[in-house]
Parts: sequence; structure tokens; C-alpha cells
Amino acid sequence: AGCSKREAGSATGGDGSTLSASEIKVALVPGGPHPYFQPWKDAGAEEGKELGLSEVTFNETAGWDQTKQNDVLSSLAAQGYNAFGIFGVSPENINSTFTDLTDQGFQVASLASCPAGDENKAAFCLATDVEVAAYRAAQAAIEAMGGEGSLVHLTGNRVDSNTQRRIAGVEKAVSETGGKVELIQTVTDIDVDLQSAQRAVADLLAAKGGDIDGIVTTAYNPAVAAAEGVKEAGLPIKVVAIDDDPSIISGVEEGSVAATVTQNPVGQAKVGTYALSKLLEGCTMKEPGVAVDSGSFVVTSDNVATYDDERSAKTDELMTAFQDDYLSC
Amino acid sequence: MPWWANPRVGLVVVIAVLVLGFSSARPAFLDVELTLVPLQRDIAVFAVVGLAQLAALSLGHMNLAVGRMAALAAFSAGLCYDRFGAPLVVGLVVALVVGALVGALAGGIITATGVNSFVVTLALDFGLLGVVALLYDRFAGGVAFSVRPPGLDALRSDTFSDYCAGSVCGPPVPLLVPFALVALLAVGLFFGRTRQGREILMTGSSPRAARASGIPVGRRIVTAHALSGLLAGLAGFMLATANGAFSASIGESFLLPSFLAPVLGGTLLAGGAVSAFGTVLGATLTSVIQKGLNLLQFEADALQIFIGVVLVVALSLDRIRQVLAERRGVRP
Amino acid sequence: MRVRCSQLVKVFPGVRALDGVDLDLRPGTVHALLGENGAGKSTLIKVLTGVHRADGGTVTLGEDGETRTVAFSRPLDAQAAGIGVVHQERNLVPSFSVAENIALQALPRRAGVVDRAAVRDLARRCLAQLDLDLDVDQPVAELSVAHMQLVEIAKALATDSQVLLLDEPTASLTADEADRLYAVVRRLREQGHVVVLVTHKLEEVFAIADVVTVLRDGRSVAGSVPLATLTRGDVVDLMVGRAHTELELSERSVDRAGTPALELRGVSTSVGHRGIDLAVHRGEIVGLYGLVGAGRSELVRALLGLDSVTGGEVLVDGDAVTIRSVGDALRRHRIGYVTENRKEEGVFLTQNLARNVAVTVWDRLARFGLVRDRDEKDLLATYRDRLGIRLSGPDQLAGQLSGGNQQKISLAKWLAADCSVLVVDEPTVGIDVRTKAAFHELIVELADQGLAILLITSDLPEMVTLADRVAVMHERRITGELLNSHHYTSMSAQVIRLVHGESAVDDPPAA
Amino acid sequence: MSTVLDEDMGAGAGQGAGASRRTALSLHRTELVLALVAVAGFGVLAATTGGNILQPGTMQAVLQFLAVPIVVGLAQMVVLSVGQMNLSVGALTGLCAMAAASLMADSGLTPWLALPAALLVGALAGLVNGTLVVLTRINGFIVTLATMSVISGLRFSINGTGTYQDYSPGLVRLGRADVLGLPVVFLVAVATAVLVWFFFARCVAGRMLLASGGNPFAARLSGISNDRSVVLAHLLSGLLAAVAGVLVVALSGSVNASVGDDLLLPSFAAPIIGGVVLTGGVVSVLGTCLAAFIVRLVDVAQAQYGINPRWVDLVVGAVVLGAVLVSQRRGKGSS
Ligand SMILES: Nc1ncnc2c1ncn2[C@@H]1O[C@H](COP(=O)(O)OP(=O)(O)OP(=O)(O)O)[C@@H](O)[C@H]1O
Ligand SMILES: Nc1ncnc2c1ncn2[C@@H]1O[C@H](COP(=O)(O)OP(=O)(O)OP(=O)(O)O)[C@@H](O)[C@H]1O
Ligand SMILES: [Mg+2]
Ligand SMILES: [Mg+2]
Repeated sequence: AGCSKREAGSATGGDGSTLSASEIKVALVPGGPHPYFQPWKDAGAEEGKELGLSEVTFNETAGWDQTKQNDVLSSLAAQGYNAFGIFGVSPENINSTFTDLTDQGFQVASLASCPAGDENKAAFCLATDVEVAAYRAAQAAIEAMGGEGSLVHLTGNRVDSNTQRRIAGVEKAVSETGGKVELIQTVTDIDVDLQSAQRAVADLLAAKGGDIDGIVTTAYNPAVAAAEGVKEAGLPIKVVAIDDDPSIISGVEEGSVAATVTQNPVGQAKVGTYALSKLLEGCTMKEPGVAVDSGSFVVTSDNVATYDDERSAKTDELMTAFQDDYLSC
Repeated sequence: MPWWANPRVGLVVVIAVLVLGFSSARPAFLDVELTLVPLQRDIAVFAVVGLAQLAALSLGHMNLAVGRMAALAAFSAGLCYDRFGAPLVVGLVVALVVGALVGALAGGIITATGVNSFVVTLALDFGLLGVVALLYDRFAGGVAFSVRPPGLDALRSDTFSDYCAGSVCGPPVPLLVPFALVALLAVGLFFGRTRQGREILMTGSSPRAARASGIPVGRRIVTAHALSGLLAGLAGFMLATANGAFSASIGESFLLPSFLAPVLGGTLLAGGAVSAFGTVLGATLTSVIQKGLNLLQFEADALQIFIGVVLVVALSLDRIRQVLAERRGVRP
Repeated sequence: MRVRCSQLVKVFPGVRALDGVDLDLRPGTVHALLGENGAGKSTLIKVLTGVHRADGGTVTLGEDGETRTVAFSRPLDAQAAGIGVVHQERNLVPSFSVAENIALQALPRRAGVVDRAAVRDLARRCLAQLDLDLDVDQPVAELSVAHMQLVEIAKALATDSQVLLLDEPTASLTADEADRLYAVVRRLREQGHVVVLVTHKLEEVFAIADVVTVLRDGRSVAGSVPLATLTRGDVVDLMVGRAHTELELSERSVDRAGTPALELRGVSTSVGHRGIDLAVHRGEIVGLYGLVGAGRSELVRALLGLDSVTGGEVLVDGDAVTIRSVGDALRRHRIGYVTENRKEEGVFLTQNLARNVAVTVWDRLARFGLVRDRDEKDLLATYRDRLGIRLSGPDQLAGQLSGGNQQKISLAKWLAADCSVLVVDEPTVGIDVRTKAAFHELIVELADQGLAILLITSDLPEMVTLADRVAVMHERRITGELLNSHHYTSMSAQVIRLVHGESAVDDPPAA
Repeated sequence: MSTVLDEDMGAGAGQGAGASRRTALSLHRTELVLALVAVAGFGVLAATTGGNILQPGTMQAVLQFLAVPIVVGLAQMVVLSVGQMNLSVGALTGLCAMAAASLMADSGLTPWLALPAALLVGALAGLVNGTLVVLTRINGFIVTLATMSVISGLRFSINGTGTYQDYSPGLVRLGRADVLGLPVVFLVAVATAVLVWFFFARCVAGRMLLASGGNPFAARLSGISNDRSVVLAHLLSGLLAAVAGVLVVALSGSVNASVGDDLLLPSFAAPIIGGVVLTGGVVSVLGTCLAAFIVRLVDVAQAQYGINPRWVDLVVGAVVLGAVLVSQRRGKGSS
């Protein structure tokens, strides 16, 4: 009765008002501590310095809990950060978080993973397409297996849409072989703890080590565990890992890992920071919510020394693409 | 009993000191939109989670499946919205009913078999994990529902200050907070005033004496667990609302906070004594610590270290009050 | 060793449990410590053994020449000073064996490892003093209450103390076991030890004690008086604080013509009772007597749904019923049950007194589904006055009451329930003389009001005083039923015969 | 009162009543039933996998990864014995593993120094837990939850998100070696279990812990310091968690800060399924080990049958409940 809803206002920056570089504070917020995100810290800081931004911070305290991540984000906002590059802990919820922030006038980018579904409420999404990355990893594994045999997929938290996409990617690659490769098992939920991953790998190898020709892993701890377990057991299984943590790269170098699919965290942080700052300076996205692939690279012993150049090239390419195609200033 | 001997007062003081400390170190702590509103939302959710555990603790039992009960309840609400286009409140009611039914199932198994509640709810937790995954797979084609009923977004992000009668607007309190308040009052009244609630507490403090005093122990166990499930369902609904989607990951991080809030608030693990209000204070204390330390922007490792240290130090301060009370010969 | 206490004070929140107590324990005496429930006897013993720290007063040890003042801060100190104790409540570790419980205070050890042979040896020696042949490797949780009590006494003997404090050691013992205990006590006295005996059984006091101290409201009203100078009446008067008149119950007449309020016909139970016939009429007090372990408690527990009735018929007011639980009995059939096991079943130790008393009547107290604290408190106040419960307030926890007062709470809750049949199992264990009399009066009054009462007690005088009829149980069978002549000598003779499974008929009651 | 009444006293002795009697007896029954379930489960697995599980390689994998659950279960059991809980066992296992790996990889210490140092870290952390509980009288649940947070932070601060590898090939070789087909780490776990059993069954200190847990007041009256029992229990729990950490380091060849994150619930599940009560006073080393073994069998079954991951948890839930149900039903039926 006589009660009406007030129109939402905005808090800081944005909304037509523009900021100068020295007023821009960017926060890069991964879902939790993970080796994958470590390059963000330096790449973001470097880009910030280059652009003369007031501050670029890296905050990994979200602890893989969406509620905590939301907390961290609002705390950062309260501290005066006005642009956020976020890896959402739970892709199915993250659009709400984005909306909250953009409604208050902050600029938000979805980095390293896009929200689940077709919608993206962030200004843009700059990420590896996890399904494509998993698909490529599976392809690499199939290739290493010689195009036929039995494949096993090891991955993380099952009730996470990224995992679902990874499973779909692997399944797609397998189905493309027309039955020559069989996906005999998908093991999930072994990324919590390195020991669980090692145990799962040991059990798997004990149960069907002889029947397995390839293992594709799409999560960190299983990748480390699989590389080690296979080497230890001395089985002729081809392991395809994920990312380029030193332990995995050394595996590729010495041959215990057939290949690894690396992504482009440096590019995500660098280009993400750049684009966010431009948005605060008054640019707009030509196509809000656009999803941009940050690239994924199959690394084998052949290109282990050079894949990083390939990756830098991709980053530069992304940078120009944002300047020319995605942003309108 | 002097007012300061009440254990709840100690918590209030500790919280006040922390708020003072944090807000003087980081004035942003008092930012309404960015700190206080989200903080209230967190407290509301975790207070309800704590109350859900409190219902089981009242018996001296545990409910290790709180999180998964919440997930199942949130699934049912999501299903109603997605498949049947149900209005917001219908989903809420369904979530509560499903939660209560699963809780009653846990209680029923415990009474029927006499197996320790820890084991039963642990097993149930595993079982529900599988069920929830299968259900989302079957009905949501993945791990979340995307449909949102009208009103959900308002419930999620609005505060009463967004609603005005003329020029008078409400306080900056999120719309979710009243849910927790209702739960608090209901639980407080239930354990403090109703026959059923009191009988549950008596059962908690001595099942044998309860049986010999004519209390239908089995039925009370089922009731308490059903209440636990119902509140878990409410928490699941609230978290899904707060986070914006009905997804399988709801409740994953409920387990430890669910114990922390009531135990901090003075509820005994052994059963027989509960404090609903204390649970809210416990949830407030943990949320305030988390929020304050977030604002201080520690690195991930330092943050965890400080959370632990602040918790112990804060509670030790409260101990001094307790020791004083004991020295004065006040019974707690 | 002589122990003297002067002006001991101990304050609990809301109560001065000891308020200037003097006590003089001389070697070679048995010292009775008497007083009503809540007078402070147990507290005094706890202060003397380092469980509680005194808030005032002194304790000195030793003979005139060389005395020292002590303040024990933990039980170990008292033990080291040569004071052994058996507390009123059982304090054994349930999962430990008899032997280990007895030896726990100073476990024989070799290099940190328990010397199990020595433990068993020690235990056997202590048990032998009590003429007790128990399997020392049995966990105490498997023992009967009486045996637990004896183990506890053996434990106190294990440390070979100069001073032995016994707090109601015979509360759950039969006379035979009590006699064995008192043989030990006499031996200790001859060896020059001091034994302090707390009990409510005055016969025992007059049989064994030399000196008596009477406490009232935390004060000593008679300090170390030679017992020879006192009569039983004097002692009671001292405890009560006024002239106490022995209870004279008037002759009662019971109408057994109508349907019994409670009747068992050929009942058998899962624990082994067969063909039990028993009837209790309105206004009648039926006593059920038997040796410890005869199966009386088990019968009523089965009757109330705590165990199961497997055959025969249970009739309430003439209708055959099945009682599934105590709640069922209470709400559907208005049968109440006061358990013999007050610590585990009778009271909720960690709950406050108001709730303890109101637990059976919440549905009656509730208004619009809500129970008000005030109603509970009123209820408690009623029974506090009626039973003379000593409490510091309605918020006191039941566990903080003295043993006898806990028993009264356990009783009060069933009196409050307003039942028409009351089953009362060993109601006066640990209750003082005055309350016992008041309780007897109360039971008779309830019966006069039309309640049917089934009374189980191992206290034969109590049985003879109260019951209208006595049924005797032996090995889970009723061996006979007697009309009570209220004449102790003849009744006891008949009952004893039945107790041993013989028939009572050939010995007509001597009126 | 007449004394004639009591001639045949003790006629019914030995049939004493009381519910606590059941707990004492049912412990043995629980152990027995768990043993039966374990053997039956193993038998079914062996039969249905065509003997694959009996292959030396498989057996070795089964037993190698049984070591840590056993020791962590014991670490929890030790605190349960005095009626306390230790929520920090998992994090502490991880911390000790990281500390050992760091000392070897970063500081170049030999395993002979690094491993004892890690054990010391665990014992110290346990000592801190116990001391805090006793000094502050804050609920042990809360104290260890707080220290869990602190320990997780420390664990993470050693090497961030990085993984240690190749810290000591010799140690890892030893950790993966076997004696007569039994993995060394498993033997260490069994030896630890035997020591823990001996401690509780025979040592004065162990008996005192149980007395404090079973009846604190009675323990106090017998001159036992309950505070000391609590501190000792936490200290031993920390030490055992450190042993688990050392086993992890020796077995896995790579460790990072995630180690231990998945141990909290299993640490409770093993002793509680094994018949240990949360209120203290009763322990069962055998039950704990058997329960850990049964839980391990479920893992193995999952790998052997390639169960659809979506059904695994349902199966685990049913198996856990079923095993306990059988043991308790038996207990009721025969008493
Ligand atoms: N721990 C406690 N906290 C509070 N009050 C207590 C405590 N222990 C005893 N009291 C109170 O002290 C008084 C004396 O109790 P005490 O146990 O010494 O009586 P008692 O003479 O042994 O009685 P009884 O014959 O019933 O055993 C009682 O009023 C009791 O309620
Ligand atoms: N002092 C005891 N010695 C041996 N057995 C006992 C003793 N007390 C109880 N029992 C056991 O308890 C069972 C029957 O006890 P119950 O309590 O029903 O008998 P009761 O006649 O009520 O005796 P009580 O006077 O002990 O209450 C028997 O199986 C008996 O073995
Ligand atoms: Mg007493
Ligand atoms: Mg009896």
C-alpha cells in the first residue's frame, strides 16, 4: 500500500562517468589457490604498471567457495577496486555475482572460464573454452595412442558445469574415432587432494592397467598423479596432462607425459587488465558479453621449448583484437 | 545472575570489539552497500545452517548431511520453477517439505536401527551426493537450473531500503534476513516453550531417563531430525537465492560452519542444551571475522592463519568473563 | 591419625552447604555422620578428600604434639595423607575391569607398563577382605549395582588408609553384604583406624558406631557425641531440629470387590517371568517383595513397555491393554512409574529442577501449545513444600542436588503426573528419616484418595508399615500373597519363608 | 532387618542388567562383524574380478593406500578416547608432509633429519591443541577448528600452490618397496597400530587416558589429571597425524598443499564405524583398522568395476550403513 520500489542507483565510476588511469584499481580474483592462476599475479601487475593504473591486485582467498568469493569481491569493491577479472568458483551462479557488481557500476570480466549457459553478464569473457581444451587433450591422447585403444578420463568435481563440459569434450573426441577408441572410464572428484588422486590412479592401474592405452586428465592433481603413477608402474600408457606446472613440463620433457594442454593465463591477465581499464576509461564493448577464446596449446616433447612463444603471439593477437574489434572507444 | 554472566553477552562484546577494531583499521567495514548488506546476507544463511545443525545437536546427535539435504531441497525448488513454472513461494514450501522428509528419513533410520547418527547421516550424505548429481543430470541436463521465477532476483539483491512508502524507505536490510529471523524465532520458541521441543532436549540430556519419564523418544528423534532437514532446506533455498542459481553445488561448504555457529553460541555437542540466539551470534562472529580479514587483504595463507588466531583470541577473551563469573559464584 | 575440622565452610551458588562444621575424628573409633537430606554430609566428605576446596575453616591432621593444617586441592593429596573414601555416587570407569578399577589410584607398574598380575593380586586381596568372590577381569559395567558398590569399597581399602570415609555405603546393599562390610569396619577400628559412616539407616548406626556427629543445615548440632549417651529418638530429634514423632498410620480398609485398577493374569515376559497373577485395586497398596534380583523391577519394567510382555493379559480397569511405552502408560492408562535407578533414569542430571518435575505434565501445562516457565516453577514449589526438597532455586540443575533430594525429584515428577495407578520401585533409598515418614504418609494419603499403588521395596519394615497386601516374588515367580497384619515379627517370618520359595500357609499369622 | 533374607545372594550374578554392559560386549561383536564384512567383501571382490585383486600389484596398491587412512583414523581415535575431537588431523597430515618435503627439497636435509623434524612438528601442533583446550577451556571442537585453519595456512605458506617432486628418490623407493609382498608403508601403519594398541591396553598412560574418557570424575577421584590426559591425547594425535604425513611423503613422490584436504571425514569414519564412541572411554584399534580397510575396499571396487561415478556415492552410502547395521543388529539379536 503506497509502497514502491526505488530505482537502483550506482556506486562508483562507470555509468557514463569516466576514470583516468590513475584512478583505476583492478582486482584479479581466481576461485582459489591453484597453480594455474599463479601467472596472473605478475602479468596483471606488469600490465597495470605499463598502463599507469593505480593498482592491480591478485586475491586467491576465495577458497573454492562461491559465497566466500562473493565476500572477497564485495570487500575489494569496498576497498575502492573498480574493475574485476574473475574466475567464478561456480560457473552456474557467477552471472548473479557479475550482475551485482555491474549494477553498482563496476566493470567485470570473466577470466579463464565463462559462465554456464549461453548468457554472460560480464563485459566479456576471456577464457579457454574448457570443452575445446578437453577435446584437444583427448585428441592428443588418441593420437599418442596411435588412434585406437582404451582411454580413461580423470577429472575434478563432478557437480560443476566446467567438469561437465570437459567430460563432453572428451566424449566428443572419442566418438569422432568411430569406435576405434573406447572411453572405458571417467573418474571424477579426485582433484580435492593429491593423495586421493594418487590413490585413484593406483587403483585404476591395478584394476585395468593392462587394458588402458591412454589417460587424459583435465584437472591438476589427477594430472600430477597420473604422470607419476604411470611412470612408476612402468606401463606403456600415454598420459595427457593439463597446464604447464613445472612438474608437468618436466614430465613432458623426460617423456613420462605424452602431451599437455596448456592454456593462456598470462594472456588472460594481461589482456583482461587492459580491456577492463579501457572500459573504465570510457570505452564500451561492441558486443557486451562476448566470449573470446584465449587459446589452448598442445605441448609435446617436440614443442616444449617453444610453445611459450606461440602463446605470447596469441596474447599479442588478442590484444590487437580487443583494440580493433571488441572495444569501441 | 548478573547480566554479564550470560554467555551470550560475552559473544556480543567480542563481536562489538571486533567490529570496532575492523572498522577503525578499514573504514570500508562500515560501507552499507558493499560490506554490511552482504555481511547480513551471509549471517542470515549461516545462522539458518547453524540452526539446522542445532536441531540435531539438541539430541546430542549430528547431521553430517546438512549440506546435501540443502542441495536436494534446492533441487526440488529449482525443479518446481523449471518444470512447472511455480511461483516463488511454492518452491520455498517444496524445499522445506523435501528437507523435512529427508531429515525425517535420517531420524527414522536412526531410531529403527539404533545406529549412531554420525554414521547414518554420513552414509546418507554419500547417498544424497549421488542422488543429487543424478537428479540434476536427469532433470537439469547438467548441474544447475537456469530458470528463475519472478521475484527471485529481488529477493536476492534487494534490501528494504529499496522499498519506500512515500519518502520513508526501509532499513538497509536484505530481504533474506527476515527468513533467518523467522527461523530463529521459531526454533527458539520450539525448544524454549513447546512440549515437543522440551522433550527433545530432555531426550538429548538422557535418553534413558526420557524413556522412563514417558517421552516418546523415537518420535522425538524423528521430529528433531526432520526439523534439522527442514532448516537445511531453508538454508539451501536461501543460499540458492543469494547465489542466484539452483545448482548441485549448494551446501557443499555447509558442514563445518554448521557446527561452528551453534557450538560457539553455547549449544552443547553432548545434547540437552541449545541456544538459538547464540547460534546467530556464532554465525555473526565468524562472518565478521571473515569479512574483516578480507578487508585487510591478507594473502591466502595469512588469511587462514589469522582466522584461526582471531577466533581463539576472541574466545579466550570471553573466557575471562566466564572465569570472573565463576569466581563470583554465578552458575552459568 | 586424628583428624580435626573446625568451622568448615563451603558455599555453592545459592547455598551454604557447610556453614561452620566441627568434627573430631579419633583413631580407633567408628564415627557416624548423620543428618537429613541436604544437610551437608556428602559435601563435608568431599571437602575432607580434596574434591571440593573449603571456603573457610581448617582441617588439621595428627595427634596433639605434632599437628599440621592441610588444605587438599585434589583427591590425590587426601589419598597421600592417608584418607580413603567411598563416595555416595558410584564412581567407577565402566569399561575397565573390576581389578583395574580397584587398583586405579596407584596402578602397579613396571617401566610405565601396567603390571597386570599385580593389579589382579591387589584386587583379589581387597575383595577377599569383603568375602567377595568376583571375577576380577569382568568389566564393572556388567556388575549389579550392589556389586559395584562393593567394588568401590574394595577400592577404598586398596590404599590402606588411616581414615576411611564411607558415604551411604549400604544404600544398595542387602543386610548380608552390609554385615560383611561392617565386619571389615570393626577390624579397621581394632587396628586403630578411624571410620566415618554416613547413613540413613539408624539401626546400623546403633549397631556399629561409637561416636556421632549430627549436621543440620550445614552446621554441626551435635559434635562428636558418644553414641552411648543418646537414644534413637534423641538422634532423630537432633537431625530434624524438633521433637520427631514416629508415624502412626491408622487402620485402612480396602474395598476389593470392584474391578482392579491394574491386573495381571498369567503374564509372562521376555526376561523370563511366567504365569504372574497380580491385582491392585483402587485405594490399595500392594507390596511386591523379594530378594535383590528376584525380578520385581524387571516385571514392572516389562509391564510398562521398557521390556516386553510376551504372554497373558494385562488389564487396566478391567480392559485388556497393551502398553508399549511409559508414555503410553502415562497418557492412555494413567499409570506412573518411579524407577529404582535414579541417576540414570529417575532424573535428568543436566537439566534444571523445574523441567525435571514438569516433564510428565507438559501437555497439561501447555496453553496454546506453549509451556510457561512460571507454571513449571509453581509445580516445583508445590512439591518442594510437600516433599521438603532442599533446593536453591528452580534453575538449579538436578545433578547439583544431594542424593536424597534427587530421589525426591524423581518421585515428585510422578506425583505431579496425577496418575490413577502408581508403580513405585525402591522409593526411599537414601532418603532421611523425616522424609521417609512424610513419604509414607503421602503414599497412604494417595491410596486413600483412590490411587492404586504397587510398591516395590527391599526395606521390609517399610513394606510392613505401608502395604495392604504383600506379594512375594522368587526367581521371577510369585510364590505367595499375604494380607498384611502390620505386625512386623509375624509378617517378616511369613515373607521370608515365601522369599525362599516355601509356602507360608502352615504358619498362621500370629496376631 | 534380618540377615536370613540374603542367603542365596548372588544367585543371579553374572546376568546383571544395564545398558553399558552391552557397549563393552558389542565392541567385540562390532570387531567380529567388521572382520566378517571385510573378509566377505574381499572374497566377493576377488571372485567377481577373476582374482585380479589377488595379483601382487593390485594387493600392493590396496595396502599401500590403506596405510594413511589407518594412521589418520588412529590419530582421531586417540582424541576420541578422552571424549575430544581433533578437526585438524587432515590439515596437520598435510603440513607435516609439506614440512618434510620442504626440508628435503629446499633445505637439502636428508630424510633422517627431515622426517623426525616433521614428526616433531606434528607433536608440537598436537601439544598446542591440547594446551589451548586445557588453558582456555574452550570446546576442543572449536579450538581444533581454529588450529585447522592456522595449520592450513601454514601448509599453504610453505610452497604456495606448487608441488614438490624428486625430494628424495631413496625415501620414495623405500616407501614403495615391499617385504614379502607387503608394502613397507603398510607395515609401518600396522606397526603403529600395534603400538597404539599396546599403549591403550598395557601402558599406564594409556589406561589413564581411557579412565579420563570413560568417567572423568572417577578418574579425578583416583588421582588422575584429566587435563594431562587431554594434552597427552592431543599430542599423540598430532604425532600420529605426522606419521601419516611422513607416510604420504614416502609413498607418493610428490606432495603439495592439497594433501590432507580429504582426510577429515575418513578420520572420523574409521574409528566410529569401528565401534569407538564419541563420548570417550572406549577405543578399538582393530575396529578402526578394519573399518579403514572396508572403506578402502569400496574404493577398490569402484576402480575394479568401473562403477558409474554417479552411482558410486550411493553405493558407498549403502555399504557403510549396511556394514554398521549388520554389526549392530547382531549385537542386539544375541543379547
Ligand atoms: N555441586 C553442587 N552445586 C551446587 N549445590 C550443591 C552441589 N553439591 C551439593 N550442593 C548442595 O549442598 C547441599 C548439601 O548437599 P550434600 O550432598 O552435602 O547433602 P547430604 O547431607 O549428603 O544429603 P543426602 O543425605 O541427600 O545425601 C544441598 O543443598 C545441595 O543441593
Ligand atoms: N545384587 C544383585 N546381584 C546379582 N544380580 C542382580 C543383583 N541386582 C540385580 N541383579 C540382576 O537383576 C535381575 C533382576 O533384577 P531386578 O532389579 O528386576 O530384581 P529386583 O527384584 O527388583 O531386585 P532389586 O532389589 O535389585 O531391584 C536379575 O537378572 C539379577 O541377575
Ligand atoms: Mg549425600
Ligand atoms: Mg529392583
